[in-house]
Amino acid sequence: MKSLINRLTEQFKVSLEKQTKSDLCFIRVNKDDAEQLIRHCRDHESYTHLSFLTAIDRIEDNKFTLTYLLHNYQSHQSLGVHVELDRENPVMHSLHRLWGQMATYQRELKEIYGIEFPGSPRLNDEFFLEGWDQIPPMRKEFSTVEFCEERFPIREGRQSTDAKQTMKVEIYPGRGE
Amino acid sequence: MKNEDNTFANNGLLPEEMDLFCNARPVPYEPYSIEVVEKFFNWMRANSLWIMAFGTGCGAIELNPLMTSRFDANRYGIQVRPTPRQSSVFVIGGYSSVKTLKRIIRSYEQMQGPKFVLALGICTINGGMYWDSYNTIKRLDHYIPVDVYITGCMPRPEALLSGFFELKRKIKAGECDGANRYVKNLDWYKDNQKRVIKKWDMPDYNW
Amino acid sequence: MPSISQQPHKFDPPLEPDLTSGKYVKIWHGPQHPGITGNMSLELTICGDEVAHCKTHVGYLHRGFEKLMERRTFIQNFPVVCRIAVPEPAFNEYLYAAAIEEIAEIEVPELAQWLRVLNLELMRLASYLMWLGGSSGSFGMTTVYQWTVTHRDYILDLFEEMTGARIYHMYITPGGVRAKLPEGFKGRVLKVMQGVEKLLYEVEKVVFNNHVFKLRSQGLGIISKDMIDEYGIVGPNQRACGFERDLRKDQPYLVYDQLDFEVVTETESDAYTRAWVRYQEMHQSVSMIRQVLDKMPEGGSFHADLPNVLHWNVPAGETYVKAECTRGEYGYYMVTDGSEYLQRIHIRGPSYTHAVSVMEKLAVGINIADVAGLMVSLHTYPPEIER
Amino acid sequence: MPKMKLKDIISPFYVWQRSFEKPYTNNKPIDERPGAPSYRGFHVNDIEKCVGCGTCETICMNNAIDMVPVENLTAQVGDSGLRPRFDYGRCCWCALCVDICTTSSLRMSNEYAWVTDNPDDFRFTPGVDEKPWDDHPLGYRRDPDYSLLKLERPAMTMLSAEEGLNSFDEVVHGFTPEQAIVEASRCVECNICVATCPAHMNIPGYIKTIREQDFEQGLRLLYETNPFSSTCGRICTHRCEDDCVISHLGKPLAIRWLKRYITDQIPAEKYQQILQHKITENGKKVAIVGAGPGGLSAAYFLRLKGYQVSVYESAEKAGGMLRYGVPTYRLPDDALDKDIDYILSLGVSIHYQTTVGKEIDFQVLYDENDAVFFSTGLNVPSGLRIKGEDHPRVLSGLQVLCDVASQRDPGVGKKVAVIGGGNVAMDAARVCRRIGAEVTILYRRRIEDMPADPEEIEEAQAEKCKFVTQAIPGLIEKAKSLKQVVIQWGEAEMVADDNGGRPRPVLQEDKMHTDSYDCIISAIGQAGNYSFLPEDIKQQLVSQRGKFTVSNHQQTSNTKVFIGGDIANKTADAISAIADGQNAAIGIDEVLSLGMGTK
Repeated sequence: MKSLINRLTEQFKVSLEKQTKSDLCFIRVNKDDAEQLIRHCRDHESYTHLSFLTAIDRIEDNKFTLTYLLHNYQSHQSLGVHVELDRENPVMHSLHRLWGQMATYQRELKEIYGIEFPGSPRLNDEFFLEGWDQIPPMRKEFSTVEFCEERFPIREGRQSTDAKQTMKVEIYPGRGE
Repeated sequence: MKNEDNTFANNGLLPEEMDLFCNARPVPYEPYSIEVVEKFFNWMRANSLWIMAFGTGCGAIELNPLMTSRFDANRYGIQVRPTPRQSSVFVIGGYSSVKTLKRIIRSYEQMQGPKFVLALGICTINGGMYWDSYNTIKRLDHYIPVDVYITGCMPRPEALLSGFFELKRKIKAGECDGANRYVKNLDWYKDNQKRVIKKWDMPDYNW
Repeated sequence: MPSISQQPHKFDPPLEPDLTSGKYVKIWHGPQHPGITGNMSLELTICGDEVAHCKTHVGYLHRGFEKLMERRTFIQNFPVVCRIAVPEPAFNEYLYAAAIEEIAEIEVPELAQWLRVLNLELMRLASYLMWLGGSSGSFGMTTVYQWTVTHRDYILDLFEEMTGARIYHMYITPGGVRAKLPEGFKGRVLKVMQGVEKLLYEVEKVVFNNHVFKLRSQGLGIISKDMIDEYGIVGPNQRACGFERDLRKDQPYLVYDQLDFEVVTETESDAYTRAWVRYQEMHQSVSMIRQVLDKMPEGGSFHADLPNVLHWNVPAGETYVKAECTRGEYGYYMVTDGSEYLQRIHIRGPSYTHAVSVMEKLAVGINIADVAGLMVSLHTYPPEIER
Repeated sequence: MPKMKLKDIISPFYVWQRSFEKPYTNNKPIDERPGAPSYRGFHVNDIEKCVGCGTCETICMNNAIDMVPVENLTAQVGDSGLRPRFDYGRCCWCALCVDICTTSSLRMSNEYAWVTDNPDDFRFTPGVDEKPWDDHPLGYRRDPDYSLLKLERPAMTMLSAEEGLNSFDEVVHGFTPEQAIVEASRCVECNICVATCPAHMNIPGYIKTIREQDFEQGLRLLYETNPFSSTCGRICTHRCEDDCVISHLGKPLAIRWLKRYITDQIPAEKYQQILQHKITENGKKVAIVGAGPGGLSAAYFLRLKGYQVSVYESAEKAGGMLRYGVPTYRLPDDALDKDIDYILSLGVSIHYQTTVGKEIDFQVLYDENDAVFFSTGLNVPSGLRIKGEDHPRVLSGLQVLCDVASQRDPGVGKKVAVIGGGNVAMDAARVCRRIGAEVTILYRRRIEDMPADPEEIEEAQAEKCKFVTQAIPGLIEKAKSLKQVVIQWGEAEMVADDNGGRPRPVLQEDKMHTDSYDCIISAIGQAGNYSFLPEDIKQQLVSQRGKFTVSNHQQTSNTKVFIGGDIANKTADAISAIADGQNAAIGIDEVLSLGMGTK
């Protein structure tokens, strides 16, 4: 994989992030170079298979990281391409003309993270959700528990007792602070 | 949601769709006045439980063994029908997402009476595994009436069969009034349904 | 970059037919439809009985696993993952465990690796039997469905004994497996395998030699060689197209490198061939299960030492692990940040592409009666699409 | 279109042969197939074994378990009295609760069918609410080779017995950072130990700070309840560890060493800055007699509440029994000084070498202060009550320890007999070993009956103290040399007690031995000295079996007088004295600031 990274660094502004195992490594590229790089990997480096596209919400850095995972069937190696997006205004170029399934992934990310891919087909169609009226659910600031408490009633009659408090009251009332 | 003459407003429909759906309210089922006849009807109902083929959740996977040769539910008068119009039992296979709940409600309302609901698995009772999921409902009885619950995750075909036997017992005893409960408390059910289904683009009651 | 020519790009969605022309009818195939695999739906626009346009709708089973897993500890996630793909939970369990083991650098004892392979191969066989039933059913042979589901049930009995549950085994835990094999288990596996082989022999006669089946499935839903990589098609669907790609062979995990098997390939790439590839792989699974029982070590530890799972901080890391499930490459992409919770997990199910973009493309032009058959021949599980 | 072949038409009929086979259908499907032997079905709980630790509740990702009070079951030390209640609208049969159950009381039956029309029925407390599957013998149990809990402690580095014998250096080295984290992560945070600890320290809380490497917060938590954390981290009798839920299946958490680990991470000079105790004077005065753990603990807590505190100590230094009774290889002076210095730095005034009753009168203290607390400890050795015990070569264990602690020569000679089986006896024996004597320990009962800490006994054995058990001293005589003494002792037989008490030793008259030693150290117990108390106050104090009877907050029937420590509690250890000091402070504060009596 070293030689691949070397070849890529010659042509593109990429940085190696980490190589987790011999057949998988992750590189980082800025969002304007991503399409060219990925196209290059697909057409000239035999990374012909797109395993998936997904996003990571790095709320502490105020960033979304997109991961394109490409696979080379000849060398059996995988290449993860990280692209960082601004969390406030996440927009990425649509790569739906590189792979047939890319549009679906982009549609999913639009729905669950709110990332825009201008030009991607059927981007604004509902995918998993229907009638969703909250912030995109996979964003870290969306609390699924709080949402459930507010929206979906649960069965009454559940109550748990705190052991520490019970023991304090029953075993050593008044002792200690 | 109601018009002045107590019919449904069907606000969720487009104007051109209005004519396609009935807006009358359903009426509860009145048992036959002669007790013996009603009992005979119940006996017949109990012995022809036709399940609607709608695998709403993971519970559907255990319906396959139940309906095939090993557990052979057909001998108890249980069989699967492809359409709501022919079915009398709706088996809710576990969790239902908001999107599926909408289809469940439509299918349930399309079923002809007498109709019964069998809730499978923990998710229908109190949310189960998905108690904190943003896309599944937690207690089914808020949205459609349930006649028999079967707990477990996943309930085995045998547990399902026990559920069907319990359902039969209840039907024969004339205790299965889920459908009537739905009709009588329709406004309450509709309120609950509309609280979670934000995209209500269907008739208020799907005849 | 907008293309200069007016010709739509091959990956752009086809134009929707004009419904007002009166030539087309739009019908919904599912979610409440006996011919659909699981809970999903196809929005078909048909002209006569030919499909002119197809849109897939998923999300009926969306539970937000990836979100739920971010707020559960590492051990609490292990019972959750098996629910992601209902008919085939074991692969989820394995991949989740494998991803953690890789990031936390946990060494899995040898016995556990063999038990995992046994579990996975039994799972593959059970899942294929289920598919075989569904497949024959959607081509009108519901009797075969009765047989295969019953035989699958015998495998579920084995699971029940081995793992304590029929469907959701929760057997493969991070670090190993949960229990040893019970006494006399191997004999019972062999007996079930015998039954399965006999069944497969009959299925060949009844299904694959059946003229009706041939008539309906040959030439149905042909996937061209180009489409394989363009659409990310994996598993038997790509092997039926002549690609010798199987993760068990190419990037062996667990102890697959110690098992003797050949990658099954065919070239026709239609519904019949895809079924035939799967059929052969069922034989292969039976043979592998026999090999595992043969070569498995008798004793030893079946579980690695974990830290206290209540306060388990898996070190920061990022990995993608994958395994060959019945439908192809199943993968878990895991990102951890050193805390007690996951930063992100993404589950890559093969059905994601098969049931959405591939289905939308292949359905166009076929007879509406064959839609169910096509769908089954792609072998899709909706719960793993929407998670 | 494929060409139709005859074979393709005929071959499906092949399966007709199956019509002669036995059908696959189960005739009575519900009864025919019980769950597999290890099937995970509904829960069964042995409520006798269960201690209500709630670990099952913690690990359940479905929030299916509530801990609820149960009829006929009350909380007691080591058992919260709560039992898990399962919500079968939540439980997914994953059995993580069974795998993590700290007592192995929880298991699953192989029953799986539960059908009802009332969804509120699906909640039950196994073992309490009767269910049809309660007696099912089969079902999932945790494999004995598989545990989610960590049952073993990391090995603690210690001085070897040989190295220990050559110095008074601390035997136990304390955890390394890695060991501490491993050990801290074994905690399941059940809070059961909090009730056991006399001072009710927030044990899971400070253990958590070790996992999170936040020692400053750890120190703050320790000082909420115990100003002697560095000391207790070394010599505490750690009764919390006896009730640690992990001890049901494995080794309890080394709570004591973890406490020590926190204090070891923070140098004394940082205490002030981390703890940031702000004192608002309230102008009231309290006198404290005795600067042992009880007295200083009271001083600390009173000082935090703004009282002006004066401590009167007869010895040269503060610390009491901790300094003069515990050898430095168990508790080095600097560890003790770290605690004491911090307490004194809060503005506690202390009067050394001031014996109440001699240098200053108790009545003066009583009159000049708003309240008096005393915890003077048990410092008068009990006699052997045998003939010849006043021989000059019969020394008291306390005296020997005190001499060694004050760096005086105790003059024990080369061959020593220690009589007794308590911690004082062990300490005296090990101290004598360190100054080069051969030591024989004579004890009336068996080793397992010894009241000393098991670790102390083990270490004494490792340091080659000779144990002679079931030995009853009979007579002490003069030896030929003035520097020697002769003891006659007899072997004893253990006789079961008819009343159900512990077996007692009975002397066998025919098996008598006579040995000669350079000295005999008597260490069979101590009593208190109350001569400093004025007669009228003494009259007001109630005592039972040599211990004062006090209220929950250490108050006596004289509302101004509070008593704590060994002379007031049954357990007579440092942590109890510290707890007494804390409670006395609460009691005094209640009386003085709120003007109310205490319970």
